[in-house]
Amino acid sequence: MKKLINKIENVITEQMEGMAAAHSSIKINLEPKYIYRSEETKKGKVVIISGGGSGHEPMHGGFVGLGMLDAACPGEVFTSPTPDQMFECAKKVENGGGVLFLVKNYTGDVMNFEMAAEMLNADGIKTQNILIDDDVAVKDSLYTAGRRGVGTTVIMEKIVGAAAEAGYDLEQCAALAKKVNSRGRSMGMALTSCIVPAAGKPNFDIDEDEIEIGVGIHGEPGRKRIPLTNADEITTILTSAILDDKAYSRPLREWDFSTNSWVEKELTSDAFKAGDQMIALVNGLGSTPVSELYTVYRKFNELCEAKNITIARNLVGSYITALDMQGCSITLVRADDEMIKLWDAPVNTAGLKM
Amino acid sequence: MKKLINKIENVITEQMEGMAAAHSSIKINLEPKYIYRSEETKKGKVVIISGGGSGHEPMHGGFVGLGMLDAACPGEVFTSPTPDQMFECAKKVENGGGVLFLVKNYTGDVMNFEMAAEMLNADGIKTQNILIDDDVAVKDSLYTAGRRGVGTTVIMEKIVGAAAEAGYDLEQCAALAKKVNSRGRSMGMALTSCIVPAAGKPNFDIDEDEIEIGVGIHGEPGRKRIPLTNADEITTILTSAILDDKAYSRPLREWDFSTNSWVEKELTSDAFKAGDQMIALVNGLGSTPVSELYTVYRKFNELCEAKNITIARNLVGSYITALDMQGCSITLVRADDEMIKLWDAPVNTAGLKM
Amino acid sequence: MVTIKQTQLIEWLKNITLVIRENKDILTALDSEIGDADHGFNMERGFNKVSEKIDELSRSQDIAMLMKNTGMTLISSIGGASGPLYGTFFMQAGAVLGDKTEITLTDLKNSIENGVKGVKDRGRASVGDKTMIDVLEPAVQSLSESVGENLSLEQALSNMVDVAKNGMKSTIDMIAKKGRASYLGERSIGHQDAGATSSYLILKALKETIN
Amino acid sequence: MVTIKQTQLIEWLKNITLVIRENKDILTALDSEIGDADHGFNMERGFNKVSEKIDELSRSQDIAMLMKNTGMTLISSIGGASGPLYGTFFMQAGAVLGDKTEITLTDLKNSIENGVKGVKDRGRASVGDKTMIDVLEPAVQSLSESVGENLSLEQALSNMVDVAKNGMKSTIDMIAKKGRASYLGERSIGHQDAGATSSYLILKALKETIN
Ligand SMILES: Nc1ncnc2c1ncn2[C@@H]1O[C@H](COP(=O)(O)OP(=O)(O)O)[C@@H](O)[C@H]1O
Ligand SMILES: Nc1ncnc2c1ncn2[C@@H]1O[C@H](COP(=O)(O)OP(=O)(O)O)[C@@H](O)[C@H]1O
Ligand SMILES: [Mg+2]
Ligand SMILES: [Mg+2]
Ligand SMILES: [Mg+2]
Ligand SMILES: [Mg+2]
Repeated sequence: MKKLINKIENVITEQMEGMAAAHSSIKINLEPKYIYRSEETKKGKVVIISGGGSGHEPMHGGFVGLGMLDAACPGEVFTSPTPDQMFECAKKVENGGGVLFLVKNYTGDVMNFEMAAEMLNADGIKTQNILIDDDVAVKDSLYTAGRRGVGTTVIMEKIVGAAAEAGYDLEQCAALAKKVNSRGRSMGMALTSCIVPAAGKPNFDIDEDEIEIGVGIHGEPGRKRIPLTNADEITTILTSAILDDKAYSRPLREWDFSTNSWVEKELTSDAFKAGDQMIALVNGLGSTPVSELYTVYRKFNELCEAKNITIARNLVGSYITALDMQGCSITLVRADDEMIKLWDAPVNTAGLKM
Repeated sequence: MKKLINKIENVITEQMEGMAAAHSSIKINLEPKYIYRSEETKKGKVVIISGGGSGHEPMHGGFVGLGMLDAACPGEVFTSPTPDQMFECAKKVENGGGVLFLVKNYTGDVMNFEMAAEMLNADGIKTQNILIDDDVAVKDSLYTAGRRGVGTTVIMEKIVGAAAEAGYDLEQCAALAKKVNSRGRSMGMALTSCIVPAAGKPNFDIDEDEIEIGVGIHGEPGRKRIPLTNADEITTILTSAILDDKAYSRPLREWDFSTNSWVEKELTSDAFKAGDQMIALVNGLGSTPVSELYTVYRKFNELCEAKNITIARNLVGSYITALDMQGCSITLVRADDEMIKLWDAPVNTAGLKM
Repeated sequence: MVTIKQTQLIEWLKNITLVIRENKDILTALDSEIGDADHGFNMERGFNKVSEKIDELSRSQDIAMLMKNTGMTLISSIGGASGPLYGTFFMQAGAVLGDKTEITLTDLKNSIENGVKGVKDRGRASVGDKTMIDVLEPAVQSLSESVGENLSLEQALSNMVDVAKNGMKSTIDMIAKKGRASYLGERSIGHQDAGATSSYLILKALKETIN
Repeated sequence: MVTIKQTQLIEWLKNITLVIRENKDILTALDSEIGDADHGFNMERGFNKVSEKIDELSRSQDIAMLMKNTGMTLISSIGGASGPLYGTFFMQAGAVLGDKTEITLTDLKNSIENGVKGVKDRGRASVGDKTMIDVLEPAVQSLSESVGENLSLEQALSNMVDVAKNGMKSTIDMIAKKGRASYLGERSIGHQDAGATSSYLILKALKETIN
């Protein structure tokens, strides 16, 4: 394993310290670990907090700052943070407007964030959880833990962050976040495995002439292994998986403030269709040069145009990664005018500026 | 070789097409190849053009836009572009204020850009060339082709781009660029080799327990090979090489408009010392996750502070790369108030926004 | 022996730590095949914390508090899926013990039963989903039967561990329906579940501490 | 044979293309050891362009124009260090030939001498720097001697290629002082220079076309 790290047990702490040293706009807390904005926000502002396992940088810590997140809780590598991390973090930054947790749909993240929300609501701090489950590689939620949360997370953090900055209240922020989730779809592939520092070796073995299609962001193998092929074919596989995905319904849990308990609400994602306008992300998984992502973007854009789907806004770069995995993912979020306007609002974070 | 590419001979073209599709702020020309700003600039503005071999993305094409470059000429992978590329490109974007070529000091780049400058000056378009030679891994210019141009290039493009935007004339821009070069120092290391697409295999073999110290950005081996060590030690080696580098003088060619010929001017870089304030770049070489760069930044910042050297501004990310090489480089440019002010000026390019 | 004393349960916690450390690499390797290669580290981190705090935990006034404090320690130190699940297990296992400082086989069965119920409420997994439930649920079943048949504590624990082992092995042939492994669909077949394995180790440590 | 006809020089250019294609991988491999692994591709790209344009080049009114057009084609298609250097070589090699359509040994010597002077002016390298100059300069030297000794064109070319080959081999033991290989310092010892190798191939193609 070749990495720019020191002792394995200090990896996350030292990365956080480096971030804080580099960016005066953020501060860090180490016991428990969280990253938060240096400047206080307006009284009554909803605070938007995300978090999850480390290894996906710049997400989430890199998205803390004006117009995006108020704080982020990094767990160990690929391991959800703990409820007390989220609890302490929320107590530190909450500002009278309540707390919105943006949670990627993984068993661990969901459970830990639910516990945190329970603790905060019990403590009198209004807290809602919004799940992101946008990965079309996972086919259904009956026979799986449901779709994983991947690229839509970045777009949600930007849009909902801008909304909170603009004065949306907790309910409005939550409704907006659900809307973004219901309109987002992603699909990823890997050329290589990543190496978890503590493990010291690749999560899976893969030959020079094979690739994994339908991977997530935790170094897990994907839905299937196929022979290595060129960028255009890979892009076509990913794009088709997204554009051909049918309407998708699933129950998602949210906090019911009237009964003080979790309730399941059905959420439906309509299929994409001609005429849709999109916010798109062509994302590198950590070790993919940006030049290769542009090769992907070229074909992706062509395929969308051919279906009369317009990419109104885009990001091309490594925003939600899996350590040093080589590969890419594509995300499309169907946008309306409100979302576009919030997308265009100023954002100034370590990992995303506009 | 695993890369998101199609036919080898189309790699650069398709990346350019992807960039143009993703960013309405730039346009591309394919015969010959160059990337330029979509919006016309103010009459009389000096145009800042850079270029070099491809494989260093986002540099240079990603830095075309408001507050930075007016155009960039990409060559084949790791191969300087040709004089007629620069000539056509300059003819397309020049706007009455003359042309400044920012040229990394490699034999090929220097010769090709010199030819282009000769052609343009002969054609009545005032053109000056500024070299960047900041890599302290190369010890002297008597026994070598001189120091290579690496990380200082990014900082120069930002600062001189801002100056041109602010109305500096050609002579002022050239003087400023020389100042930036004389104040810049870099040092890099590699964990792995990169793979040039056309070659299809790593440039050099390196074991799992070895690293290269003093590499450039073309997949060439470095000054020496040492056993793999941790991030803090690597950072210390790189930082010390920069901070301990003595004053350095060398003759650099520039165009003499009175005699219409090249002249050699001696340029001296003073050693860095306590009390200096810096613009710093901690740069990934293409396949290094940003999280690891923060681990490097942490130690680097600590070492600078210990020597009473202040990092006033910084960039942490992959800005000047060597395809899919794993590794990093560090750049320090001693800044004065003028440089800081220009650094803080707005910039809006695909690869750098502030 | 007809009861388990609080001090023996403290020994159990210490033994879990040891057995997790010993099997850390195996747990991680299992998780790397169909998960994200962290289960060994997660469990070790949690139980290292438990053993760091063992003096403090030992001062718990009764078994209920001991279990609850252990659960909270796990929740605040593990993260991931196993943190809330094992944390809930211990918290809920304690919740039915009142202020007891030693427990009978029936108490133990009630305790573990309630712990497993907590895990199922949190994780909503059933037997056959290829998770720790495939070990925990049959274990509870076995304890119930032992209570019904009036078996000795020793025999009950021994039966429980046999059943747990079978449960663990049974996960090999399953398609995962919960947790990360579920993303792999059919590709999850042929691999033993990591969490089922750690659950087996925890139950086995109980038997070995008591018997 | 006492003169070289323009058509023979056109044949030479075609033969260079062939020999470069054949040796592309060798040139790239040499450049990968102490450079950036592109010399083979660079040379191939340049001479592919020359061969694409060979009809147009063939219509050049005299050898000077043929050489100049070839040089410009190389400059605008190669890039890197070898583009301007070989481009300049051909342009300057043509510059001293007036409107000749066939040339003697003396003309050839003058032409190559001026070409090499151009390369040295551009690249400022000397013999011993581990570059193409270590082939080109001795080759000019050899041609001069052949002219002085009144040798036949055939003999002169043959001697020139022998000397060029030695020059190429001599680069193996040198420390590079110019080009990318110079960054490696002592580590450049033991590797043959890529540009010296392509220069040798170009001169050898001349001999083989004429003799
Ligand atoms: N919903 C669930 N219910 C019960 N057990 C589960 C559930 N999801 C996952 N698990 C168990 O958790 C184990 C994984 O734990 P761990 O690797 O520590 O967490 P993560 O999956 O977050 O990386 C799985 O092997 C499985 O036994
Ligand atoms: N200053 C110079 N003068 C003469 N020849 C040079 C000089 N610098 C480099 N060369 C030659 O150019 C060759 C490299 O060419 P090439 O690989 O095509 O370009 P680059 O070095 O730009 O990648 C070297 O092997 C060397 O022979
Ligand atoms: Mg995990
Ligand atoms: Mg080159
Ligand atoms: Mg796991
Ligand atoms: Mg080369």
